[in-house]
Amino acid sequence: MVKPDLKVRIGALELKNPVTMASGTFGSSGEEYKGLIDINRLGAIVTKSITLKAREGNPPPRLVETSSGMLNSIGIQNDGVDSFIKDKLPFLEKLRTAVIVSIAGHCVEDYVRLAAKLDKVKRVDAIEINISCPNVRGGLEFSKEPDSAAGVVEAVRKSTRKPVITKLSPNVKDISEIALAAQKAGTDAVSLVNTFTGMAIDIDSRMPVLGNVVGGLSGPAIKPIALRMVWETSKKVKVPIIGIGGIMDYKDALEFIIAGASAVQVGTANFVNPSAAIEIIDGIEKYMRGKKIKKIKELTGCLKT
Amino acid sequence: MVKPDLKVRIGALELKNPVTMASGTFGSSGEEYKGLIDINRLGAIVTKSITLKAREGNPPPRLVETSSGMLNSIGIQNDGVDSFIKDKLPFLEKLRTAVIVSIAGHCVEDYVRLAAKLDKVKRVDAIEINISCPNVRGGLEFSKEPDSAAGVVEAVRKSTRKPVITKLSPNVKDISEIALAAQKAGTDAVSLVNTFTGMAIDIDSRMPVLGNVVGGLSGPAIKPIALRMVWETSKKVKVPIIGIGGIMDYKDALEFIIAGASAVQVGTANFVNPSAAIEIIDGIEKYMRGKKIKKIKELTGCLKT
Amino acid sequence: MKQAKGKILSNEEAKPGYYLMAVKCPPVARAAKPGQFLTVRCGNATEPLLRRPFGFHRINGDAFYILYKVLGKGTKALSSMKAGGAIDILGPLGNGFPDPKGKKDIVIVAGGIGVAPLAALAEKLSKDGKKDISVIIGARDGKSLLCREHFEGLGIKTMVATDDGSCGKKCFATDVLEELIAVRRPFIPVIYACGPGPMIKAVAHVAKKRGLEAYGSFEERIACGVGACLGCAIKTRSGYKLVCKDGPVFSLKEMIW
Amino acid sequence: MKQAKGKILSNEEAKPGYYLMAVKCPPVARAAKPGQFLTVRCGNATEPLLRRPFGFHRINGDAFYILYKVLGKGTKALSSMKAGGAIDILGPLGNGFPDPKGKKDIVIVAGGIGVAPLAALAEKLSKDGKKDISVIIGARDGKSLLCREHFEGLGIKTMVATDDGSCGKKCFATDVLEELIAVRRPFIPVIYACGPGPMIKAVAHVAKKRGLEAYGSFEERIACGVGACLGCAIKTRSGYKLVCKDGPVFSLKEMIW
Ligand SMILES: Cc1cc2nc3c(=O)[nH]c(=O)nc-3n(C[C@H](O)[C@H](O)[C@H](O)COP(=O)(O)OP(=O)(O)OC[C@H]3O[C@@H](n4cnc5c(N)ncnc54)[C@H](O)[C@@H]3O)c2cc1C
Ligand SMILES: Cc1cc2nc3c(=O)[nH]c(=O)nc-3n(C[C@H](O)[C@H](O)[C@H](O)COP(=O)(O)OP(=O)(O)OC[C@H]3O[C@@H](n4cnc5c(N)ncnc54)[C@H](O)[C@@H]3O)c2cc1C
Ligand SMILES: Cc1cc2nc3c(=O)[nH]c(=O)nc-3n(C[C@H](O)[C@H](O)[C@H](O)COP(=O)(O)O)c2cc1C
Ligand SMILES: Cc1cc2nc3c(=O)[nH]c(=O)nc-3n(C[C@H](O)[C@H](O)[C@H](O)COP(=O)(O)O)c2cc1C
Ligand code: FES
Ligand code: FES
Repeated sequence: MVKPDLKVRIGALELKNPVTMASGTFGSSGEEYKGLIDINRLGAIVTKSITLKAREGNPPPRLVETSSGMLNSIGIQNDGVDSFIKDKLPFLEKLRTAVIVSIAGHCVEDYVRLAAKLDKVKRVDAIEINISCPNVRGGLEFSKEPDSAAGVVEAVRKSTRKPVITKLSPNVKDISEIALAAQKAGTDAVSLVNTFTGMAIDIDSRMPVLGNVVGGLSGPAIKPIALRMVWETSKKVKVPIIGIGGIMDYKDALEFIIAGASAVQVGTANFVNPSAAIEIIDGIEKYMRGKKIKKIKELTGCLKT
Repeated sequence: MVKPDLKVRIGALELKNPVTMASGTFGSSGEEYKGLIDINRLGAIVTKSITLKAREGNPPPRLVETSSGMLNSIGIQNDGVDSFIKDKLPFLEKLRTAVIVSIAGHCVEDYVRLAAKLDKVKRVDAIEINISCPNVRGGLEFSKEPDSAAGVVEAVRKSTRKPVITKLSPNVKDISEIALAAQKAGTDAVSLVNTFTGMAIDIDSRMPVLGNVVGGLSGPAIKPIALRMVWETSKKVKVPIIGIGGIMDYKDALEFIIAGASAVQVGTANFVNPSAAIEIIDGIEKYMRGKKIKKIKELTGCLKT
Repeated sequence: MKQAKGKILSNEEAKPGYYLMAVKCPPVARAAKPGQFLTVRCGNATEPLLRRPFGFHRINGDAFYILYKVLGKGTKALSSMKAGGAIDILGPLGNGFPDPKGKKDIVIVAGGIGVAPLAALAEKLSKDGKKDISVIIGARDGKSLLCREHFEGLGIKTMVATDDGSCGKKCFATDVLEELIAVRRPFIPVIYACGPGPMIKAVAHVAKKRGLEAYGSFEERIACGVGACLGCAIKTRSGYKLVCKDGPVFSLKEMIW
Repeated sequence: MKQAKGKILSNEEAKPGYYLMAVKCPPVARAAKPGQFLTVRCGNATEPLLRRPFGFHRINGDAFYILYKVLGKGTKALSSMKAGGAIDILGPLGNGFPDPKGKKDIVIVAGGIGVAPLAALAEKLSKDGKKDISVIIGARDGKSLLCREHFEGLGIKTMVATDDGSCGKKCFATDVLEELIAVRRPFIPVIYACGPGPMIKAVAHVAKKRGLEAYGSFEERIACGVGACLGCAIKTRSGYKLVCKDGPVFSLKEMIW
């Protein structure tokens, strides 16, 4: 049988396969993983969210493990967009995979200026709007209401010709509503989900374990909820969906694709097993061969209910 | 040191300790666990949600295990309130623990009639309003908006003199908003959380694993989110909070209490280890002795942030 | 029904992919009947979370055996447990195989790992000397054929059917059943079956055609195991029944396919 | 830095609650320097989820040792792994202990399990014969005292302090340090420390008072281990640094208490 076709489209952007790295879990350029995996095999990488000015991030501890999951409260530590362009681009230039840059801000104006700056950078293939980070005041709020979400998307849409992906928060009543609003506002795709706001308490000190009190829950624990959200959203929107949440192996990835995702992002799994994403690509290809599926597109949204 | 005082108050109702059994996880009367544990040691039991008319429930499979959690789509299978009163009361009469009866309906009128019928039953110590079951159409919707939630609570409040506990859904943007509305509407306490709507897919058949497509996620996987919701709600409402979500041992229970819960409900843990609730009671008492805490009330909401 | 700590007496691979575990646990073993089941906790992490259900494969005195197929994480964890260790047991659960009453002739039809609980049944029935028992075992191939020696050791005539003919006849267990019933007349046996859905369905079909009394042991996902969660519902002519409480053994007449 | 399958050569309890594991893993062992660390996957379930970090306790050729304290689920799972089995290793990670350069005198201060990475350091430093090395080990009691024989085997003078005086002096390791510095003049050693926070803080205090060069190995919760998640931030005079990438060894002057 001929090699299965894993190519997928996210708006104008074509990825060699649907497996990409989730923002904040693969470094600010992926350079940290250089020696560990062949980054060029990935469909794309999404870089750590950047802001206009540098952010030092939240006080430690920033991590705590929970049952089949983890809480993080990094707080979008980053050196700001200008240093990103200066320091990270040289490495990104060398990669032969799509580069999606994640941006975060406190107000619409922040997003606009970030998008405008990145619009001029050739190596940036697409922009992911992080309006859903539970670890910074402001950020999360945008994705809580259809209007505020649409506001950011519309403004960013106007300030760049690059494909725009809107990343949604699961901490809402109906995520498909927000996705629909983002679509109306002109996003080329939606990615879901970001982390669930959670917390952990040390019963001896009677204090929160995280320096920031609350953090974002990620990992296998959230997969069933994230998968349901992708499925619900896929019934409402036409734009491509990038599925995220607890994807650890090719089976998890396929569940998201069958539920309606065109591509997936691998996050926490990178910490557990740096080779996870590569193994997922191989696993999907093997599955397609076994089932004689020629194009991955045939699988997207093929769930029989 | 004298025996620590574990007594807690839920409105007019006093419980001998804060450890209670969650609706749907301890049978429709607890009789199934008769031979296994000493039910009379529990603070209370919450019976399986009952409806006006019998419901046969959802098609199988109704269960699937997920990472540190499980999905269920029982669909409130029950024989209806009249059979409940006829068949289950004899056993409940014999118990020396508080009996909280959970009710579910499709419209406000259902809840009103259920509450009115139960109001006449002496053995019923309190009523828990389940407006948050993801497995029946209608049910979940009430807890999605402050107004609809308040509507049910108000109506039930008018139809019974028994303590009323409102059980909230976590599938919302801001659960403390709903809790506040329920408080305004006259609920004596709020219990949170019910299950998170989730799903699982069989990648070979490309069909949902559950007969009902989606189900409710419970177990340790959801604990960090449930704990955060209890903490957020405790900052907003004055009525007692009953913490629920992935409580497997006394440490988990104490995290909820420190976050602001006056009592807790043990659900999925009953399946994993039928003795869990009893071990939790013993564990809390041991912790209090070790820390020289006289009254459990001192612990509720003592989180230092 | 009790939750008790059992002591693992042995835990060895019986056939590739199949393990036999002996557990000493008086309160459970003493009360167990063939066809009933137990649940075990496969480790004490939250993963795997739920207890796993297994039939009583052999029951003797203070101890019992389970025969299990290594499928996923739970059975994998179970297979790595060492003799001498402790294990958390809940049981006996559900109802056993109903007594054949006066009936003299018994046919036991086992498919794959479905043979596990039927071994205990055969052992019990063969004790009262008056029964005429035939066992039909179906398996993928000779390598995965289970318990033949056990039945023959009980002096029970045992017929084998394998998918690839590598052992016994190359056909389905139910083909052997049809034949057996066809040749022996008058022959009005009680049939007990456990195995894959399609096999039990075929047995039900044969039983219906011949008007024979037949029982099968069924599976559903189990959470509580005691009838409390209503999670193991299975469709029957009289509505949903619970595999863990009303079953796992049901009269085949009752079932809907 | 590589992710590689290692082979467990041995895994035994060194002292009650402490295990010593030898792993053959050429790509990691060959590149490892004292003070660096590795992460291991404690099983392949999703629980425990994250890899667990451990320092290189001894490095020789294709193999290395880790010495670990059984604390929670990860180390518990690790302690049950058998020799001959495979284990998923990621390393070497972080930076090792900086070279003392020209300095001749070395003092190593270890508290509890903190002795683990310092053993590798002592072994390396003692190889170049020109160093004068003193080791101070602090422990709860004699039973939980680790590695004394190891250091003495290297011909290093080893002083012991225990909380209960059941072995060596009844005081803190840092009291021994103060004394040592007080009696030996002129004495301008480089100090390397690893242990509980309060101990390292006390070492930093002594070093500051005497104007001595001192390094400590620090801990934070680790997720990626490679500097990608920014989860292991620790406060220093020059802002947040990453324990996994900038550390785990830091100059004590740099730290904020
Ligand atoms: C009443 C009853 C008696 C059984 N007796 C035996 C026996 O004697 N020997 C034997 O080998 N097997 C028996 N089984 C099946 C056995 O319980 C499953 O194979 C086992 O639970 C699989 O667990 P796992 O973690 O290895 O597989 P998983 O990875 O959890 O799942 C593999 C498959 O096993 C099934 N399964 C998983 N969890 C459960 C559960 N809690 N309840 C039921 N099925 C489940 C599902 O179909 C799942 O797809 C019995 C099942 C039931 C309901
Ligand atoms: C750079 C570094 C080197 C280390 N070297 C050693 C060593 O040589 N020998 C040794 O015994 N221990 C060492 N540790 C500590 C060791 O990693 C923890 O004791 C271990 O991870 C506990 O895991 P657990 O599952 O048994 O405990 P858990 O039940 O997970 O947690 C128990 C406690 O261990 C700590 N811990 C848990 N997970 C992590 C993690 N991912 N990273 C850091 N701390 C964690 C937390 O404080 C937690 O409260 C080192 C830690 C770091 C950061
Ligand atoms: C340590 C950490 C840092 C993260 N940082 C970001 C971030 O900067 N921007 C963002 O959009 N998402 C961030 N995320 C969320 C992930 O991109 C992803 O949405 C989430 O972890 C769920 O996927 P997973 O379960 O596969 O990890 C972060 C997640 C983790 C664990
Ligand atoms: C099998 C099952 C059935 C349930 N049925 C009900 C129900 O009838 N009414 C209700 O209010 N909650 C029901 N729940 C939700 C639980 O009461 C509880 O809110 C939820 O499981 C979270 O707690 P846990 O993580 O401790 O299980 C059910 C949960 C499970 C697992
Ligand atoms: S498994 Fe809970 S009712 Fe059968
Ligand atoms: S653990 Fe990820 S940056 Fe250090």
